[in-house]
Amino acid sequence: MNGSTPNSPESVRAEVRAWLAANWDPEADLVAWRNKLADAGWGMPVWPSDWYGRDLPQALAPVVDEEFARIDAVGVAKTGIRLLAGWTLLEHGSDAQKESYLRRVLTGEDVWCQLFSEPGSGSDLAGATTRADLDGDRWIVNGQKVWTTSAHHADYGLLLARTDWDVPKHQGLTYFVIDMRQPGVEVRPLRQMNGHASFNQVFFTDALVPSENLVSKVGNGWQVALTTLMYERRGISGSRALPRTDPPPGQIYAQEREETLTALEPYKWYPQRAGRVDLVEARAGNLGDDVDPELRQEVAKLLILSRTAEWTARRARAAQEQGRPQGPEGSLGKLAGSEIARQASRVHTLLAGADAMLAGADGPLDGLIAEILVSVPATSIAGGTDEIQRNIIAERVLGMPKEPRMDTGPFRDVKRN
Amino acid sequence: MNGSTPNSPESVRAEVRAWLAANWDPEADLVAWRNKLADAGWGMPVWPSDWYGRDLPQALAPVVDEEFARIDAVGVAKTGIRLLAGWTLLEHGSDAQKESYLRRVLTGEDVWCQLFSEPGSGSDLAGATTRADLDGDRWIVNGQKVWTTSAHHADYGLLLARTDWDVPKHQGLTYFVIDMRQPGVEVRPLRQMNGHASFNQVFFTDALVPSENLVSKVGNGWQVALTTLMYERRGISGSRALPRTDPPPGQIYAQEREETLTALEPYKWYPQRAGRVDLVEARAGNLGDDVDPELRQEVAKLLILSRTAEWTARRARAAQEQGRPQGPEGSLGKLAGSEIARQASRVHTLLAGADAMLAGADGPLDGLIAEILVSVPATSIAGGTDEIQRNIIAERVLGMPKEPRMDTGPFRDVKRN
Amino acid sequence: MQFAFTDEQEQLRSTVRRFLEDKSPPTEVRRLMETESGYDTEVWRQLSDELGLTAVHIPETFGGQGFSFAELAIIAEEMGRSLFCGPYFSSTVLGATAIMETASTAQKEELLPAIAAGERLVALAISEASGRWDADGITCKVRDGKLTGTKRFVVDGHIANLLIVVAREPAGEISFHAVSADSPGVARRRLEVIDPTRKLAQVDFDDAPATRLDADIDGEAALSRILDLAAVALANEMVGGAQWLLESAVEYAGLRTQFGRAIGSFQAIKHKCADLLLKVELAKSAAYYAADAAAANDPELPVLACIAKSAAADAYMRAARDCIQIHGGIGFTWDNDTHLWFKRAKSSEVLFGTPSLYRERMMTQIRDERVYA
Amino acid sequence: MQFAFTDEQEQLRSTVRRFLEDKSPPTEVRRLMETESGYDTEVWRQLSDELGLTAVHIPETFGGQGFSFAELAIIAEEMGRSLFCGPYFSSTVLGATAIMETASTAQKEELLPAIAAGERLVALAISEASGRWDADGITCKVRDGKLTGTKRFVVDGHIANLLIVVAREPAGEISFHAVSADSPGVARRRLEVIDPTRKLAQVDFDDAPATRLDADIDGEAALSRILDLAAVALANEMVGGAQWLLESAVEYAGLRTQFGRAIGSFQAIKHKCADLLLKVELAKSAAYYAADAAAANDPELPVLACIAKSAAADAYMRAARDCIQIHGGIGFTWDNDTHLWFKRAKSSEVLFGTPSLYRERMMTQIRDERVYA
Repeated sequence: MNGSTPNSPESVRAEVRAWLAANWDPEADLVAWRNKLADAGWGMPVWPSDWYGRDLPQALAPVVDEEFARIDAVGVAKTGIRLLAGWTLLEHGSDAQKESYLRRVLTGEDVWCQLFSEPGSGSDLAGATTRADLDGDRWIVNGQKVWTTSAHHADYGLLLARTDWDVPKHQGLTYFVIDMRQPGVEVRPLRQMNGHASFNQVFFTDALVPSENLVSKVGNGWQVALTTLMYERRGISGSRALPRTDPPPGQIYAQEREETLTALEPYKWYPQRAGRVDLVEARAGNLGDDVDPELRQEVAKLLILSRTAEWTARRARAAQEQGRPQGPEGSLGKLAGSEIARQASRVHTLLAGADAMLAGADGPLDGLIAEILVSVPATSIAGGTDEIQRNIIAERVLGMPKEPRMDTGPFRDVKRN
Repeated sequence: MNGSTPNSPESVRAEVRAWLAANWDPEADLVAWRNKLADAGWGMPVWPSDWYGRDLPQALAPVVDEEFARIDAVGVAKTGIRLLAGWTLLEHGSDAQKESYLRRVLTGEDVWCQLFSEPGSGSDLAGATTRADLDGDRWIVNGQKVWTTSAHHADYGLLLARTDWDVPKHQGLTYFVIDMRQPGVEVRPLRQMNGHASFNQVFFTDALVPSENLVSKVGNGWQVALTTLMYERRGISGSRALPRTDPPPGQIYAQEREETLTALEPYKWYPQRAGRVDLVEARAGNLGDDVDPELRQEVAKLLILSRTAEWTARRARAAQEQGRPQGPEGSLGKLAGSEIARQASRVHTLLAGADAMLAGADGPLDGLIAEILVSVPATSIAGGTDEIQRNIIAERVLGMPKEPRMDTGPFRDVKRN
Repeated sequence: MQFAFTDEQEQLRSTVRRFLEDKSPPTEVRRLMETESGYDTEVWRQLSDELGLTAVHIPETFGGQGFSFAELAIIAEEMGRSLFCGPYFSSTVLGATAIMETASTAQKEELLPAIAAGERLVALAISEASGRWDADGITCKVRDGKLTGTKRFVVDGHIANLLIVVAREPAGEISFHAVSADSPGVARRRLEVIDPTRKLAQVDFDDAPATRLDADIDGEAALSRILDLAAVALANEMVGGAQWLLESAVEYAGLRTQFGRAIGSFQAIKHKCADLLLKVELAKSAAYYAADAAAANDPELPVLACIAKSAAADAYMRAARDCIQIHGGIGFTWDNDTHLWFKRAKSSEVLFGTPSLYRERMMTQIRDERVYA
Repeated sequence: MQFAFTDEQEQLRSTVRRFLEDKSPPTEVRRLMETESGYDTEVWRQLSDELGLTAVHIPETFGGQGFSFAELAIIAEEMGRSLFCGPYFSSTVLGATAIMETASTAQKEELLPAIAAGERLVALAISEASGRWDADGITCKVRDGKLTGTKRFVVDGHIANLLIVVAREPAGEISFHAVSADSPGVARRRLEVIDPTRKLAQVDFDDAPATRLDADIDGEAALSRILDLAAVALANEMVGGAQWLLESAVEYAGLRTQFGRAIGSFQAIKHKCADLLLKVELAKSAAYYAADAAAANDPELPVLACIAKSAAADAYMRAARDCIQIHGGIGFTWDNDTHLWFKRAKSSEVLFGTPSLYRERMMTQIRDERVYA
């Protein structure tokens, strides 16, 4: 039946509704249910019908989502970066790799992590120096990765490593799936200035990758990584999904909630990092003239920033939905987010006054304000610094000329840390 | 007697005082008096005794200034860029050039202009493309200069022109004194957005420079220009000197006043360009809560900027006077001035409210506020853009690494407008 | 709320842009800004007769086209982009809107058709010597159909045929009046302005005959709503101008070479443009959203108008400043076009109130909402 | 007014810097910030006994060295630079200064020598639950030598031997009191803070025995002057920290390579550092000038204190933000030292009042000057 249905919104809706009516069971086991979703293709309906999907066009995906949401049906696993792994392998992996990994990506049985950033290559991801050297039918990996989320409980990693030092840097990288549960892989938590440890450092000492785990081909790693990054920018990564509040009764909801809570544990501070404009919104109607003289203006500036950024994001989505070419609005969200976080931090400071010195149980909102104040600096760095974003916006959106490059020769000769 | 006196402050003071007592006459003719100053060396006492000076060390110059000021004695001509010409020729000119020009620089009989900037080379002065080609014993000049002050009544110009296109750009420039009163030189006023025309464009069409007017040697023009620019940065250029208010009676004061007024005519808007913080100071004690809600904070920010910039300049001078190495404070004045001008513009706008739309006789302060609002954008550009200042501060004061250069090859091959 | 323009709206935009690119290039702006009237009557005729732009948001029953405020905002944006010199903002945006908000049906029937046809020019007179735009600033007095007082900052007041004047009744309430510009007791004087592409006048009324616009409305509430609508239209005009400046800066940065490189390849310039794009896009979102709210009679309009006006004013001034800075010395010359937009930006920044006043007003309204909601 | 430090002052600075580089490197700061007391008693002894820093601005008649507030400010700047952990700011700067401003000669003779010797630690208790620092915020009551109320934000209040407490007399005026920390009726609790290198305490007084400091002064004026002096010392401390951050950012930008270049060669980084240098230098000028005014008993001190505190707070926060940003991800880690200074910057920004409150205060004082001058 896959692929044979005429794809109208109505027919898709009828079909998924009928299937859910026949199959959905809130008391099902989570993994068993997701295996069922994978078999039927309703978990990732836009994936190919050969690989757990239904070849559905992207435009019809919302219909399926709506039907799931309507009856609170649970979907495939979305936390962490597992769906980035799924999409990347779908596009670049061998059939054997798809066979090995995709199903358990969807069921959530395997945890994945992304091994791109290094201490010496942050903004400049393609400058990675973790090396993979071929030794018979396996690769031997040495080096260090950083900013790795979930590495401490990951089963597999998406590894970008250098396999050729004599070609320009983008050409000498290769992409692998690495088994994280082996002696050559050591994971250490990395503590941040706000006290949380959401990330890890990963050290490779003669870690092994069998040849069949090479994704795409030798030297093509940067192209594969770009696919992963593109899906990451599209927000496929589920690290910010929130656990359901008030889940309905049923075993599957309990299991899902536990999964989400575990996955989100390190990210509890992410909303604080963004500045928690909601807390300001809640007090905005209530600020008299007895407060800090700059406060009303600064609150107004924050609300204006935050609302106009939201409307700008909606303009981008609306244009996309209408099939119009995406305007510049889409690329601007991250930069706007940095400004919002900074301005929110400023406002929270003015609002708290002397209390801004206090943290934990003594601090305003039980330490939440303090956590905001020491977390916002991450917003303009994580996921690409503001400086990199401005380069991207200027060059790709405004079409401005690129800077002269100093790293186009053989990587061996490029100046690096 | 020149050079033979032991240089103590007391002896210098006694000497200049005695000389002035014997020679100063408020009814003297201005040029005659200045010729007397040149002969005695008291007009530029730090110049060599061979050339109208007295070999006085710089540290003792204030003593002479004080004695002149004490009795309101008139000094040598300082308006315009003539003293930049004087210093530059003193350091790099031939004896014949010094003989020809220096005396009339001091008497003010000749007007000079500086011909460095071009439409295609603003921030990048060394990228000049005005050409000088040797033809027997004379040079033929073709090209265009811009931002030339006083060109419309100048007798001579300090010209930077390209004489070699096959060497790197800094090496192919030569420095000339050019006679501005010749058919090949056309001067056109350049009107600014504020309506004033303080600058000129100068067009050269087969203009002629005799060989003896070459300063230093062929290809050494950039070095000579750096001398001129160094003195310009030190504030030797007198374009901002104000005419005496309430000059004492005496023919010489009347003559001097006329000279100053003529020289300053195009620069009447320069104080407005800087933001006129004085106008805000005068109202700062008088701003109640009935005004624009942001105004008091913005005024405070302006006054803080302006006062701390003034103190910073004084710190730099004090360090210099103590013979300590100059700290970073000295290089920061221009950048601070841009911020002050911008903030002042903001404050004037808030203060004026709807009246900020009005100009001329209808505008606040008889149009002065409007002139400020449309003049401040020049502050962050003229004399080196903020961007260039930040490069200089970062590289020379903070010692940060330079950008890779794209213009080091033969000038012929350098990309340019 | 709509977050995308309809195909019809996009088409309207294209039509207006083509017309203005043809009729209002910078050379024409420079020519007209030096004239006394400030506009070209033939272009005005085409704009009214052929394109029907003067009729756009006036209901069909009163000779208009019956489109919404959203279409008006699109036209304002395009006029801001091209710095169009003509009485569109004064007569169509301010004048017609004020009449639509305050006149009786009979009065609308009498006044609007000629305005919709572009034959009658109206100017709206609110602010006085105090420079305030709110009801508390109104001191002009009206009694027995006679109006006395002085209005300032009247956009195109020197060429309008009809003046809509906000005045205070003997009992203290605010009311709106139609005064023919050639009435006895009306004296008009063009003011010297910073932005010669938008003329302002002072109008003195000395017992001038005035007809009260007599829709059954609260005068203060009507003034407030008219100012909200004016702010929204101006915000859309401003983002059009800001966009022109951004494009101009980016284009110049790509062409201008210094140190052997296009200056747009230097991060100092590149990042300034990226930041500016962000500011302009956020301001556009605010302007569009507010225009849609105006069209939909959304009760949130007062807050949205404040957001739109302050965001647009800040973005426009930033764009003007950055565009001059990126042009360097050339950007400060009279012959370069940047200063025309700079002066419009500066003038628009304070028209109807400074950005900080609008932010303060926004905060007051948020409070009122909470208190009374 | 002096615009350059004397040779003696430069020598003092070198001595203090060398001492702190040796005794208070980041490793020590990290160790001490995790301790309950927050300081190293042996280093404190050396600082007091060998360098005499605890005595610097206390008059010789009271066991001090008799230097001026300018020297105190130099020490504060150096301590800010190294993020020195110890009760210097609380006891020497705040405590001793408060006693010098409010105690009788006999009381000074009794209290100051041990403070000058570093043997007695004093803490100054002003602010309460409201977080205000002015006289209007004082609600602690004193009657018949008994003090009741709660003080918050008491710097090092958990380790001080003596508390100087600002309280309100039955008749309503403000007065200063010495309360021994181990008196009955005194309960102290260390507060959880954002900046672990500067500990704060809450102190509850329940009929605690208090000795009024009885110099013949106006309590409110004294509080105002003490807060001015505190703000000036803190401003100097802050510019020391800002300078450290600037140097750290510049150094890292020169070492860190990305895209085949030191990141400091990119204009985005380079210009950020140049702007930061400007901000820090302006703030230094304000801090130095104000310290000199404090030393000289200049009547302009209240205005200068406002300028110094707000300029230093803004520069410090900017430096902290920029230093993290230039370090990138590494700058957000616990192991990188930047956050230690960031947290001090954030805490100092609001201690005694936010920058905007200080700017407002400055404007009020400028007005007062005009009105009464």
